[in-house]
Amino acid sequence: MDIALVVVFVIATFLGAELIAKVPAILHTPLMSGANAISGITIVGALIVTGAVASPWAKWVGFAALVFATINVVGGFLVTDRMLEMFKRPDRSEAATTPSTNGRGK
Amino acid sequence: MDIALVVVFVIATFLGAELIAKVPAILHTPLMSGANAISGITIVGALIVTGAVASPWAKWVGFAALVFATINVVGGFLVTDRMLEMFKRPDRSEAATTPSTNGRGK
Amino acid sequence: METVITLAYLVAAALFIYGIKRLSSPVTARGGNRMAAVGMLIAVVAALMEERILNVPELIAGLALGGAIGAVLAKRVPMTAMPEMVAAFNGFGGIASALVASAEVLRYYAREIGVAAEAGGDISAVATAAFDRPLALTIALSVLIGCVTFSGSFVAYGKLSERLKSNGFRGLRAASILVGLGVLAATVWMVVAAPAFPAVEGPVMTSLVALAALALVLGVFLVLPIGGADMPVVIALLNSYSGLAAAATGFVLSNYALIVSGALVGASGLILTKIMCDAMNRSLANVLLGGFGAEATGGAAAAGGEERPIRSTSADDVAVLLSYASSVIVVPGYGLAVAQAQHEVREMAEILERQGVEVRYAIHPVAGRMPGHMNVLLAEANVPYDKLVEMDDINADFATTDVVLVVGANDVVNPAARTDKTSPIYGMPILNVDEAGNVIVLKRSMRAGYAGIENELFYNPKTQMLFGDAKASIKAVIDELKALQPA
Amino acid sequence: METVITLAYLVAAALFIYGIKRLSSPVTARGGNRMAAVGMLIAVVAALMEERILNVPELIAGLALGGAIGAVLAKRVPMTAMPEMVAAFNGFGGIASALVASAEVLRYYAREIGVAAEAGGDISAVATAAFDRPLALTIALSVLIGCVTFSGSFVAYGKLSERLKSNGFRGLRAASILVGLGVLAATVWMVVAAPAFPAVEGPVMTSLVALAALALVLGVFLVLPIGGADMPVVIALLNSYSGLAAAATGFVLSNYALIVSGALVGASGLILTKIMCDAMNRSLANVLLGGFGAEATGGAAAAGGEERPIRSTSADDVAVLLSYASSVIVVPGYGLAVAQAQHEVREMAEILERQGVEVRYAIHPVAGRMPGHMNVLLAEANVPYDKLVEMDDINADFATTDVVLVVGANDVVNPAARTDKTSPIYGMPILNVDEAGNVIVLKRSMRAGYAGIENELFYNPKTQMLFGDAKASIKAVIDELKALQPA
Ligand SMILES: NC(=O)c1ccc[n+]([C@@H]2O[C@H](COP(=O)([O-])OP(=O)(O)OC[C@H]3O[C@@H](n4cnc5c(N)ncnc54)[C@H](OP(=O)(O)O)[C@@H]3O)[C@@H](O)[C@H]2O)c1
Ligand SMILES: NC(=O)c1ccc[n+]([C@@H]2O[C@H](COP(=O)([O-])OP(=O)(O)OC[C@H]3O[C@@H](n4cnc5c(N)ncnc54)[C@H](OP(=O)(O)O)[C@@H]3O)[C@@H](O)[C@H]2O)c1
Repeated sequence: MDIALVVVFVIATFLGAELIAKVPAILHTPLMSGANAISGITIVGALIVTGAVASPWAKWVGFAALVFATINVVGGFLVTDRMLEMFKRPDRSEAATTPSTNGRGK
Repeated sequence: MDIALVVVFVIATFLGAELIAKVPAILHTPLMSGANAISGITIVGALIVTGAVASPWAKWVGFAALVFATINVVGGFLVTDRMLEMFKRPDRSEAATTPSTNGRGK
Repeated sequence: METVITLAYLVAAALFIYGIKRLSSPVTARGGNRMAAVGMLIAVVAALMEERILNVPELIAGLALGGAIGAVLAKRVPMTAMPEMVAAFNGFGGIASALVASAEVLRYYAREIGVAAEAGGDISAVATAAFDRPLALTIALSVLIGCVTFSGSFVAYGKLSERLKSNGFRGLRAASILVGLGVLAATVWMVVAAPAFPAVEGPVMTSLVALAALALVLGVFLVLPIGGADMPVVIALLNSYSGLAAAATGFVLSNYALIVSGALVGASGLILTKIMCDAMNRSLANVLLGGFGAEATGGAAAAGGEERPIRSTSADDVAVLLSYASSVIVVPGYGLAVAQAQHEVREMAEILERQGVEVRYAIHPVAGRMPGHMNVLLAEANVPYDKLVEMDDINADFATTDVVLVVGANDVVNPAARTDKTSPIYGMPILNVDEAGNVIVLKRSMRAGYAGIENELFYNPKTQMLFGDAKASIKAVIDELKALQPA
Repeated sequence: METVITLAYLVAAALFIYGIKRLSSPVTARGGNRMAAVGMLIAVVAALMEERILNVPELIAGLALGGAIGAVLAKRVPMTAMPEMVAAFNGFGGIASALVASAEVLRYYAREIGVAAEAGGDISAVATAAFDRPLALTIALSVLIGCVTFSGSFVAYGKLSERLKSNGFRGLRAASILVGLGVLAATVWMVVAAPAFPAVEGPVMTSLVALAALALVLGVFLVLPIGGADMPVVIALLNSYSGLAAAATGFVLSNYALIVSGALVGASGLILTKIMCDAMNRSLANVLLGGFGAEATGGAAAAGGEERPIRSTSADDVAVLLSYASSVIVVPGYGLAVAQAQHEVREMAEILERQGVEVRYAIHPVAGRMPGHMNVLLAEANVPYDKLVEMDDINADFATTDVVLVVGANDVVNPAARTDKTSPIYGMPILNVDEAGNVIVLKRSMRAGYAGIENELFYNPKTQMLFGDAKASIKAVIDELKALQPA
């Protein structure tokens, strides 16, 4: 095992710890969900193992890993996006286009 | 040149950029000075080169590097410490130990 | 080529870094998520170029199958079930890491018994290295963390979706310790047996299977005693674990993408866990060792024994009270999500507003079962964003408010948090609804909320209870309001 | 062993990381600096274990000599000269990186011509690798950045210590571009010639020397046109460069300590530069392309041509005004540092306070010549910390203040920043001293401050000028105050 990997791991850990400091409560869940999708990076490992292996056993184990990891990645990003879509401020943009006398002035 | 070095460099750069966000103005100079002392890490390079080299030319170039880097490191940390010593709150600690009637009550 | 691939991984990592950063600010959050998704795409493409690919159909099938399942699940899940969905996804990620590490073991084994040679040769550069002890240790770690994440996440899923009600059994703690020791033993066994593998394959294979099985049990045991209300924190923690599992797998494969991204998620997940604990005024240790969600229910049941006077009210009385008010604050809670009454609440508010009543919503940071739960629900019902006011900003206004409508909230308006030092929620900041002129509480019964404790507010003389499902109750109030209006 | 050393470097890097973090918060700053120093010690010890050491006496001599010089310089430098001291240290760091990279080249060369073999063999693992183009490029970068840092830092040193007054010459910009092209050419030359080295040593050696020389000139040319007032920003930027130089040297030596620490300083230094620019309301580009410090002086001289009425006052008048005031705000500026009048100011304040006058100090973020300059000076004179009030907190109080004493400040109280859109300092937040009842300005003449512009405040009917060296003026005021006191 290469020591370079350890160096990278340690520095990346420090970076991860610095990355988020103050998060408003409403973003806790989307942030968790987005980070969860990123942890699906193991899809890369699954691809490498499944793609390069000749043994049938290893291949099928890798295949299972690939399916699970892809669920995590695809589902994770989509569900995060759906959550965040909810936080859009629909009124703001509408208010800018629709005149505000609507249903009041007349 | 190993690609691992590039990975480490990039991640450490991201980390460095995250590390400081809000710094009160009075700490700009000490922070700069402390970071400057850290950039004297090139002392490690100077030690390796000077210590391991047999050629007299390279040795003396390395020696010069070692002297300069050591000035940077030792001077840098000391001057930073002196700056920060100025920011001590001498009153607070004294106020806690000396009774506050001093020179007033009598 | 290797250089190009590693640089692509670096680009992906940079996108993850920016993605996570942006996800922590409301304005940029959505872009951040998409940035991270692009990063993932780049990483996948880079991975596909890593080695000569033998099994193209399998790869396509795996990506398609996983992608389809993930997309369908993500699209179908109702808003209120999102936290458990995240838990499930997280579990999948964990098990994937464990499976990749296991596949590596099988790959070494296959090479030894000659399958590889027949089938055209195993071309992995990694697999040609010796199966030494450090490698065995990283594989063990990857399997361990991955399996704990998997089973733990699914217990969390079960609890959040209320399919799993158990909080464990007597002696669970002792059992957990035993299983933990077993995990340790299996790991040591595998590491010790590593150098002989794959020539002598028995010990490594057996210990691997044992380790996986024990780790799965451990995950269940660790999460089982934790109360359902604490599940969001648990999921955040398990998410940090699944990052670590990915990083461990990265060490197995010597892959920078996995190590960097895994470490990022591992560390930032831990920070997020801490932030979430702070928002609930709990310590992480307190959460993990089985918090109030699990234990305090007994106390509430006991307290429920005595009969105390409460004021019960009806929909038409509430309608009259509301239409004569000049300012109304709605306090939504978990019950709003259960009843799915958000659309009715919005309709009621609109009717009141047309009559000149000011209606706002007080959002407690931990109302509901996930942070932002109330925001999500009310946004879904198109409640204008600027009507939602955070706790700190609205708490001063209750004293000048005529009517507070508590819709399925309980713990977040419990004055015991302010006054009762023995209460498990003592010290948690709450919404000071009892300062308002009138408090109307919509819930189905006198049962406790998630913390499982009595709520003095319900016995406050200012408080009137409107019993029944929140959706039905609000509908009734709307009907009465309409009836009151001049035709 | 290599693993242990790399882990030691990692520990050092972790200490640097925490050190930098702590340095950015007042309470922890001092500990942070010491933490980083401990990290450096660990890194040095690890470096000493890296390879079998041939030249023990040289190492001891180098460390002792450098350490002694550094310690003496750091201890001897007066408070007010600290910014230029930092500039000088930074220059030394830069040249050290360049020298290390150059020594690597000589090492390859020596090996070829057989010196190494005679002297017992060159044992560096690095030097046994081929001298290929990527290596040549990193060496060139290291030399380039290191030399620019060195000469640039010493120009900054000269400007700050006021030994260097020149702001360049006609055609400097064109000359810089030419030198820049020369640097590029030398780099390309060296990279192209690399594979033949050390067998054919001429081109690499020549290009290396040319590169170093040109880079030294470039550093001078880049910093020369920048005004003295902008030097702190320039030093912060050059500090970032010296981090990059160290990182480049790290690539040359394949050393993680240098790469990680260099990258940390390179990136955080850049952020700090930006923060400092923001505090001065300037953009970095504006600073680097020669800011107002250099150019605007002409305008001031022109404006100084006309005669306008000012009110001049005397120490005894000021003493009377002060003793009848109920609140006084002292606004210190660069002139306080020049006059070294901080002790006198503190003494005056104490006398006034004993008479019941409230005395506070208004600290502008860029008063003086380095951030925190005023804090350092006043702290040195034992002015209580809580008497120093930051601009944003005190600006509202001027309107209710009787007397403002401007001690050697100019630009930071110039109302042109608020009103005159054509002024080079327009938009910079200033201390609103003109809202106070009386303003007394202590300076030696009507000369402009660092921005080189006229100050309308001095012509304000509320303003009285007390001309003379600030130290002498305040001493005189103290004498008058004592004379006024009942014996
Ligand atoms: N938001 C988060 O991130 C998060 C995370 C972890 C833990 N928690 C915890 O969850 C709790 C949240 O507090 P909360 O006040 O929102 O909820 P709560 O204290 O759990 O109370 C919810 C109330 O809603 C009522 N209810 C349920 N279904 C209903 C329906 N269909 N119609 C009307 N009422 C209904 C229930 O009473 P009946 O059964 O009588 O109807 C219950 O008392 C806190 O203890 C918090 O610490 C939150
Ligand atoms: N603090 C920082 O970090 C920093 C960094 C970069 C640039 N700057 C710039 O530096 C300037 C700082 O503003 P400032 O108001 O503090 O200083 P200033 O504008 O430079 O004015 C200082 C004044 O002090 C007077 N003075 C000099 N020696 C004196 C003595 N012995 N006794 C009495 N008066 C004396 C000078 O007038 P006479 O010659 O008439 O006496 C001069 O007008 C700003 O333009 C700022 O942007 C600051």
